[in-house]
Formats: sequence, structure tokens, C-alpha cells
Amino acid sequence: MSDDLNNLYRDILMEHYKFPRGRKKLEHADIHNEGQNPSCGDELEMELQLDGDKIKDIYVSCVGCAVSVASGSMLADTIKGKTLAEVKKIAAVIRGMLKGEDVPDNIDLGDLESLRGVKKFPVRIKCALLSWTTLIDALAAREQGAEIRTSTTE
Amino acid sequence: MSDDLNNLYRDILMEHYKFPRGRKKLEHADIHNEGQNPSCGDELEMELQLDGDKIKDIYVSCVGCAVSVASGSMLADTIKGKTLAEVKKIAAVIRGMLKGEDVPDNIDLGDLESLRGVKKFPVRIKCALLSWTTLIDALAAREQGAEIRTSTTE
Amino acid sequence: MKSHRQILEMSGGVPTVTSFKPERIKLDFPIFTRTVHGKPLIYLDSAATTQKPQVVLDTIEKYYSYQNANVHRGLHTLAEEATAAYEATRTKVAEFIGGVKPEEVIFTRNATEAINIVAQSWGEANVRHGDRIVITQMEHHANLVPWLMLSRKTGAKLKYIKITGDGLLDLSDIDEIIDSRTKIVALTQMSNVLGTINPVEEIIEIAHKKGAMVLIDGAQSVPHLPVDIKALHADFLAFSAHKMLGPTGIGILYGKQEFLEKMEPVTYGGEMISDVRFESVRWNTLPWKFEAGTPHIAGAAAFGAALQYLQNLGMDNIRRHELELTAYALERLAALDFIKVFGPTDPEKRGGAIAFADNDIHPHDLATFLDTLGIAVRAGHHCAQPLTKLLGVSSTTRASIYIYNTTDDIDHLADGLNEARKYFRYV
Amino acid sequence: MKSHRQILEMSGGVPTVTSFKPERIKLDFPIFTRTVHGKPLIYLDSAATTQKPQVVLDTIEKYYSYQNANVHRGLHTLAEEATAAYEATRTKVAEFIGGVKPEEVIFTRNATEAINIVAQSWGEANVRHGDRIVITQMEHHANLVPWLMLSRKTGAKLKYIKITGDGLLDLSDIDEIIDSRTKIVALTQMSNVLGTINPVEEIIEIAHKKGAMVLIDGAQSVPHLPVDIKALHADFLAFSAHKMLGPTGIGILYGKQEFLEKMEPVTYGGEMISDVRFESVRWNTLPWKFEAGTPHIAGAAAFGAALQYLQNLGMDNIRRHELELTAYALERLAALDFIKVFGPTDPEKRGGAIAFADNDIHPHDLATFLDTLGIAVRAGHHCAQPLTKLLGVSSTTRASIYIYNTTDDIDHLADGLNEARKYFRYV
Ligand SMILES: Cc1ncc(COP(=O)(O)O)c(C=O)c1O
Ligand SMILES: Cc1ncc(COP(=O)(O)O)c(C=O)c1O
Repeated sequence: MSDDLNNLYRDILMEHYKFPRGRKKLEHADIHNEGQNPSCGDELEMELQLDGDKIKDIYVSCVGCAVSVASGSMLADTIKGKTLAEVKKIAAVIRGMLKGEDVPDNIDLGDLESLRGVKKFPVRIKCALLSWTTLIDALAAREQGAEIRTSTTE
Repeated sequence: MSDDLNNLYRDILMEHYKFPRGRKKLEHADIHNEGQNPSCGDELEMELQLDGDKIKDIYVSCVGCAVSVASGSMLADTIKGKTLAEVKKIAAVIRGMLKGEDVPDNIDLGDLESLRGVKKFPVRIKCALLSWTTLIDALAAREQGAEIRTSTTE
Repeated sequence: MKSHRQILEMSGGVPTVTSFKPERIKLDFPIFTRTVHGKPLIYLDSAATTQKPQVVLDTIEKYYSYQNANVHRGLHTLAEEATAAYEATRTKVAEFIGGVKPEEVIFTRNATEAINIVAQSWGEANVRHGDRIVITQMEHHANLVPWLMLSRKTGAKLKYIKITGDGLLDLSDIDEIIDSRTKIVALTQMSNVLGTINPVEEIIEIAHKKGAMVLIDGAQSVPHLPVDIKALHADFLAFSAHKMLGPTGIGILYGKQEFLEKMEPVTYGGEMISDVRFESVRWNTLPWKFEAGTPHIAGAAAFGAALQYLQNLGMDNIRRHELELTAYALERLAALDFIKVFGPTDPEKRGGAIAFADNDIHPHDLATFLDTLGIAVRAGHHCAQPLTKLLGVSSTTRASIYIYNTTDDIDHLADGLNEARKYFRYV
Repeated sequence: MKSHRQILEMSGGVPTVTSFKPERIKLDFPIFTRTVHGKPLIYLDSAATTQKPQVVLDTIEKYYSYQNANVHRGLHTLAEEATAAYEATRTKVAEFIGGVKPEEVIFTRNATEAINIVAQSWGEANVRHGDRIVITQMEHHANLVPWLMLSRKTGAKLKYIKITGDGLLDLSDIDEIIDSRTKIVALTQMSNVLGTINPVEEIIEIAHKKGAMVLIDGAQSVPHLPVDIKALHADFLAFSAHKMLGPTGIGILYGKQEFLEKMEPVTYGGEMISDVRFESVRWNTLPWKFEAGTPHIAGAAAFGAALQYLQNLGMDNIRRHELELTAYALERLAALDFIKVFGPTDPEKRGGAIAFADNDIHPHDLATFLDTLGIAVRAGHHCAQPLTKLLGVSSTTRASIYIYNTTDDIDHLADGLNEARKYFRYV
């Protein structure tokens, strides 16, 4: 198979797809948002439970392709236990990376590294973005005290 | 100059253009109609005075190109003194000829013969048709007792 | 291109059909000389848009190189030739759909615009609060949203003809759905997802008996079936050139003269006007009343060449070829126990747009994978979201065929589906 | 075509402009290898539509031969390439008109449709009984009839900015015409009959002060002048690709994002939708909200090539060339005592669309005659009937120039006008 394809569907991404993290419903949620990629039909639900300014727990449920599901799973893995400020920074870095920007040297991406392969598939970028956009919109809405309904990446 | 052009602007047509017949207003008119070629801006006014079923007199005033003016002038020349039935037949023949149909052998076209050259200039056919369409519409409206406002060849 | 042309000339130019040879037809389409990810292109996305034969490209080139001018009102030679090319296609379209009058054929941007013109012009003048508009559950957004909006604007009720588990129209309660309050029935003759060929003749008869008009969305049927709109007595028909070998940017609205004549134009400007003063305006006659501004002249000229190409092949032959190939594809897919095909299983009841799902692999991943094998299929809701939801999925993969597709293409697809299972480790 | 190409290659490919050489530019346009009535073509009808350089034709051929697919939503390589080509031109257009945002650039069929979208979508939502709509007496039907109809539908009053005997806008009472009831001012930046270049900057400032929006009809200005719509602060701009070397069937509506976002779409279907259920619908974001159905993808791709060609020449250089050639033409025509030229006599105040009348020969006869000499001019009202009546004639003859026209072309025209006098025996 083509290198680009192997680079997209890395083992680590497929592992997240088949065994996604963050699938346990929370008892109580401080932040809730839904994401949609209408043109694909992908749908995502996200709940965050806070402890002060830290993400105590997270629920992400995505019905979609390998890329969007895996991206959501990695998101859950990554942000749990981090402060809102840290989360916002990571989200911005990932968004930038998917849009082709350089990743600052001092950032350790962990599993998220595997999302790099998406760049070569422009139409799939929005799959990888779905969970991150949903998160960023939710946090921004919270800061502004605004209500939010659905996020889309289109 | 090209043969086609000379065939369009025959001397006889140009003579009718420069000295059009039927330009004298009638004292009294039995039939009145106006014609228009909106895309060209050509405008035509026509009045007929009847004597029983004969055309006693005719007024045709056309503001337009050489072809439409000359065609109107020849029309005036031709139909004066003819019966309505004869006029309708001639009008049908001329319309047919301009659309590329054969002219029956037993018809003497006189000056109208010179309109044959128009056929080679498809966009100019409606110029030659203007007066004839105005006439045909007027006669048809009269037969049906209908009111008529304006005829157009488009 | 050179060698492609040479092959073409060696093989004798325009196709004449005694036997229908898609391998031969492929040679007329320059795109099949390209590769995708290093593999020969296998194009199975013709329901989205078809590829174009060289003769269509040549007609565009010829138009711009020799005839290009604005149409109508022009007295010079180029303008005359451009107008002739433009109007000749109108006449050809009129013949192609069953011998209607050229003035009943209106050039639009695409099928979508054609349907919108009817919904806006005819609809807003004729549909009232309490009336009914009937469509089906399998409509493309182009034949759904205009009616949804019309129902909102007017207060008319939008009713849906349901579909059976088989993907056929459920006509069991058709007499209740199409009732005397129904003003118009708008339906597709062929579904772009299920492939279903609908019994439009029967529905038109029922609708007309109830006093309703019928609009046929022919976007998928006119390219693939012989369609005689006169025999069908449909009131309106909409379709797109780009789905039948023609260029992008041009579509057709056919309408019965008596209705078109009463309809108000929806776009205003040059060409569609007979007389304007500072305070008043008079519309031009049909068909120009609906064609405001400079039209897609080159598109019309090239569409004429596409229609000629299809006529040379013969629409009956095209249907026969697609029927055979669809049967073959359904058979090959049925043999894959991890694939579920949507729509009718009887190839006689359907065209060659085949939507399916892999039990495990998401349609997008599948499409991306197949693309690396050079196979172009589409994944998504195919602009029929309500139908997709009804099928119980969020998206499907769709393979759709046309005159240039071969059993070989289908074999590659089936192999690709097997390989995908391996690649994504479901076997 | 071969020898044309060979000449082109010998002369070094794409034009680089140090001096502007229309004779050299002509070589890029295959149509100039054809003859009309046995004479070399002298094309003086670019205000109706321009000719197309080979690079535009090549882009169309390349699009259909290598990239053709339906845009958006497609996951395969062709669909990706087609989408990239389509969207790249949107970005290019955004740059070309002064660096606006790509999502403010909407693809339409032509300038006419662009204006209609504003009149219908923005107009019907914002214009009320008693309001004013202001246009000018020199508008093309495309920028007149939509407003006339809007005024009829809403009960708003349609006011006209008058023109002077010189063919300039009469701004003496502009503060009365554009008043606080004025909701929109729609005017052409360059007249397609008089050639007049209007002081749109000044009018936009006045309108904005009164709280009115401004739509610029750029159909004649964008092809011929550097237009920086951002510097102008115009709210909407409409123009057509086919009048600036591009293909037929594609035009542009630019609108400020804040207004476009509030506007409802006027055509419904695929692409322009984000989510549809059987009973509800949500629009897509800009710019796609206004682009229903399969767009003219090949047209967009080729328009990109046309814009590149113009940019290589430089819009400043184009204006300078046309200014010189217009001055030359006005001079040559002024020397013919039987010819009356309409519009400004000062070439700085006008573009190269020059309408004129022979004292004796009707415009149609003149156009037919000139055509036999190979000279393409237009005769009629040029889709500006009210203006034509105002000029006191029923039609005019119009010669209009572009980048490929030479002083030689003008000499042929002047000679042709003299010959016509002889032919029709007025001398
Ligand atoms: C000033 C002006 N506005 C609008 C138009 C309409 O352009 P289109 O026919 O391409 O829509 C034209 C073209 O004739 C024009 O000259
Ligand atoms: C059934 C059906 N109707 C309408 C359309 C819309 O066609 P277009 O996008 O060319 O307007 C399509 C094309 O996808 C279709 O498949």
C-alpha cells in the first residue's frame, strides 16, 4: 500500500479507532457540546467534568470514520488531568499542525503525533479536526458565558 | 463587395428604402396596428383603409434599417387595390420565402423578388418580416374581432 | 493525448454500435490515460459527474477558437455562428427528450436551478396555504429543499411518498398522499443513492387525475435511460449536462408551453426582455424569458456534441449495457458477506448507482483506501441526508457506472473491498 | 492551431510586459487565425464578450482531461483536484479585486445573476414601501430590471441619477436623489454604451453617509481597469468572466461578509446545505450558501487562467493601452463628419466602448456592411433601451476594444465607415 496511506492509518491511530478512550458517560458534566461534519455525517458528543480549572474527566463519543474517532480518542487521553490553559494550547497546536503549521519544539505530542499523516489527505483534515473544534468552541463559549449548540468543521 | 451583400442591398431595395411608398397618413383607417422589433429598436405603424374587401389605401411608416423600411414600402405598393384574400395569400408566400420555403410558380412577386437576398442573412430576416407580421396579425385580429396592440417578430 | 488520438483514429473515429464495447468507448475519454496513485483510473463516480469524451472537448475548443461571440442581437458573423450553435443544441435537446418544442427547453445552470425555477415561479404563483406538495423520501436535496422552502413560504403541506425496505416507492397509500389538495408532485425518475427506477408513468397518471402537476427530476434518468417526456406527459423535467458527458455549468428545464407561458421569470436582465422603459418592462417570448444575461454558450455547444455521442451509441444500448453491468456488480457484491447493498436487488428495477456499506469499515476510510488503488467511488450522504438517515446509517459508499465502465472495473472494486478488509485488519 | 502555437513558442510564451504589444497579444488568441468573409477578423465587440487566449482553452482541456470530478464531499483524488482548482480561482478572484476574503466571493452564472441575488435576497429583506432605490439612466438591463421589479414588489421608489449631454452622471442634485430613505444605490462603474467611467468612489461616500448600501456593476470596469473594491468600500460588486478572457457561464458576486452572512440564499439544493431533515434545513457557511447544485467547475478553473493572463499583462498597462487606443479611435471618428459619437469626448473619462451613429446609414445596415469587411461591431440598444431612447435614437453602432486591438483595427473601422457611405451611395 502507498506510504501516504500507511502514514494516515498508522497502527496507533487504528488502535484508538478500534478501542476508543473516553467512552464512559459522566455522572455529571460541567461542559457539554456536540460536533458535526454534516457533509460526512460524522457526529460527536463531548462532556467535560472540571475540578477547579483542571479537566477531571471527559466523555467523547464519535460516530464517524477512523480518523475522526481516533482523533477524539486521543483528545480524551491527552487532555484528562490538564488545566484549561494547557488544553487550549494543545488544541491550538493540533489545529495548526493539521493545517500544515510547524509544531513548536517544546511540545510533546505523544500519540497525537500520529495525526500528522492526515495532512496529505486534505479532505480528511476536517475528520481529524472534528473533536478539537468541538472542544475549542465549548471552551470559548464557556469563557464568554455564551450558550452553544453544535460545532461544525465546515 | 461580396455577392451576398449586393444580393441583400439590391438597387430596388435601396430605392424603396430611400423613397418609401405609403408614407401619406390616411384620413380615415379601418385597420390599425403597430409593429416592433424590440431587439433592434425598429418600429412600424400601419393603417389600412378598406373598400368592401379590398385594400383601398395604406399607410406604413417604419423607423428602421434599409431592409425593414424597404420591405414595408414594397408591402404598401403590393397590397394596394388587392382583396383581403389575395393579400393574405401574398403575405403567407413572402413569409414562407423569407423562411426559406419555395415560392409557388404561379406567383409574380414583382419588386418583392428583391427580398430573396435576405435569406442569406438570418439575423436580418426579422427586419424583412416586420411589416408582414404586422399586417398578418392585424388581419387575423380583425377576422376574430379581437383587439390588437403591438406585433413583434421575436 | 497524442497517442490516445492516434489509437482513436486507428480504431475508426465515432463509435457505431453493433455490439456495445465499453473498452472501445473508454478510448474516447482522455481522462482514462491518467493514473491515480500510480494505478490506472477506475472511475465509478458517474452519478456525481461523468467524464467527457474528446469530441466534447474539441467542440469547446472549436467554439472558443472559431465562433466565440455573444449570442442574439449580434449582426456579425461570429455572433450569428455562436447563436446558431447555442440554438442548435436547444433543438437537439428537444428531440432527445421525445420531440418537444424547442421553446419548451430552457437552459439553466444545472438540474438544481431548473427545479428552483419551477418551485419559485410556478410554485409561488400557484401553491396556497392548505395545499399539498408531494415528493418522495428518496429525493436529492435539489428536489427536496426547494419544496420544503415553498411549503414554508406558502403554508402548503409537504408530504412524502415512503419507500419500502427494498428501496422501492411504497404506493400502497398513494391515493391518500396524492389527494385533491395536491398541487404538484415532484419526484426523481432514478434515485442517485438506491438506483431505484420509479414508476413515473403511473404516478403522473394518478397526479393528473387529481389535478396535480408533475415535475420529474431526470438528473439520473435522462443520462441512463431512453426518456420520452412527451409520452410520459410530465409537466416539467430537470436534468444536468455534466451527468451525461456534457460540460459543467449547463442544465435543462423542460416545461409544457402552456405552463411556461404563464410563469413569471425569476431572474431579470438582458436577453429575457422584449422592451424596457424607465418605468416598465415587457418579457421576451419563450424560451428566452427565463434566460437572463449572457448564457453558457460554449456549454450549450458542447452539450450538443455530448447528446450526439449518446445518440450514436443509442440510449437503448446504453440502458442494456448498464443493466448487464449492474447485474454483474450486484452479483459480485452479494458474494461479499461483509458488504450490504442498499436499493432494489432486481437489476431491472434499478440503474447503476449502487450504494453499499462495509460491516466494519467506515465509508470514508473505504473511499480513501480505494482511491489509493485508483478506484474513484463516493462516500457520504450523496446529497440525500433524509434518505441516508432512513437507511439507518450516517453515510454510504457509492459506486456508479456509465458507458465506459467494464466488468473489469467491477472486479477491481470487489478485489479492492476484499483488500480493504485485510488492510484494516478485519480478516 | 499548430502554426499559431509555433509562432507563440518562438516568441517566448506568456507575455511579459515592458511595452504593451497588442500585435503580440493577438497571437495568443486562436480566433484571430480565422477569416470572416475572406477577410482577417477585426474584433471590435469585446464589450459584448471577449475572445479567449489559448491558455484559457488549454486549462479547460486540461481540467476535463485530467481533473474532472464533482467538487466538495469527494474523497477521491480527482474530486480533490477538481475542488482545489475550483477554490483556487475563488482565492485568485478575491486577490484580483483588491484582497477581499475568499468567502466573500460567490460564483454565479454571470453578472446578471449576481445582481439578481442581491436584489432578491438582500432587497426583499431590507427594502420597504416608501424606501428609495437609486440607479442611473445609463444602466444595462441587468442593473435596471431587477431593481424595477424590486420596487414593484416592495413599493419602494426607483430614482434615476440623470446623465448630462456629455454622457456623464449629473451629480448636481445627487443629495436630493440619494436621501435618507435610500436603501441602496446600484450603478455601473463603466457604461457599456457611452464608455463613461463613473465616479463611484464619490457616490459610495455619499450613499454611505446617507446610510445606503452600494452595488457596483463591474461588468465593464473589472475587465478594463484596476478595481480595488476594498479601497472603494463598495458593499457588492458583480461581474462576468466572459468579458475578461474567461469562459461563458461563470460570473462573480462579491459582497461584504457581514451582509452576505445575513442574507438568505435564493436557490436551494446540494452544496449550499449543511444539514437537512425531512422537515428542516440548515444552510452551509459562506460562500457555498449561495452556490446550489453542481457549479461550473471547468469554468472556474479556466477563469483562473484568464485572471493570471490579465495579471501578467498588468491591469494598469491594460488601462493605459485602452486609453491610448480610445483616444486614437475618438480622433479618427471625429474626423468623419457623417459620424456622431456618443459619450464623453475626453478619453480619460471613459473606456473603450464607443457607440456612434452615421447620419444616414442605419446601424444594422452598417454592422452588416462592416461584417463583410471582417469587422465585428454591434448594433442595437446594447441592452440599455432607456439610455438609447434618451440619446434620441432607436439604436446605435458600437465598437469596443480590448487588449488585442491595435490602431490598425481602428484604421480599418474608419476606412469601413467611409466605404459604407460609398456603398450605400451617400457620397
Ligand atoms: C454594464 C453591464 N452590466 C451587466 C452586463 C450583463 O453581463 P452578463 O450578460 O454577462 O450577465 C453587461 C453585459 O452586457 C454590461 O455591459
Ligand atoms: C437525483 C438528482 N437530482 C438532482 C441532482 C442535482 O444535479 P446538479 O448538481 O447538477 O444540479 C443530482 C445530482 O447529484 C441528482 O443525482
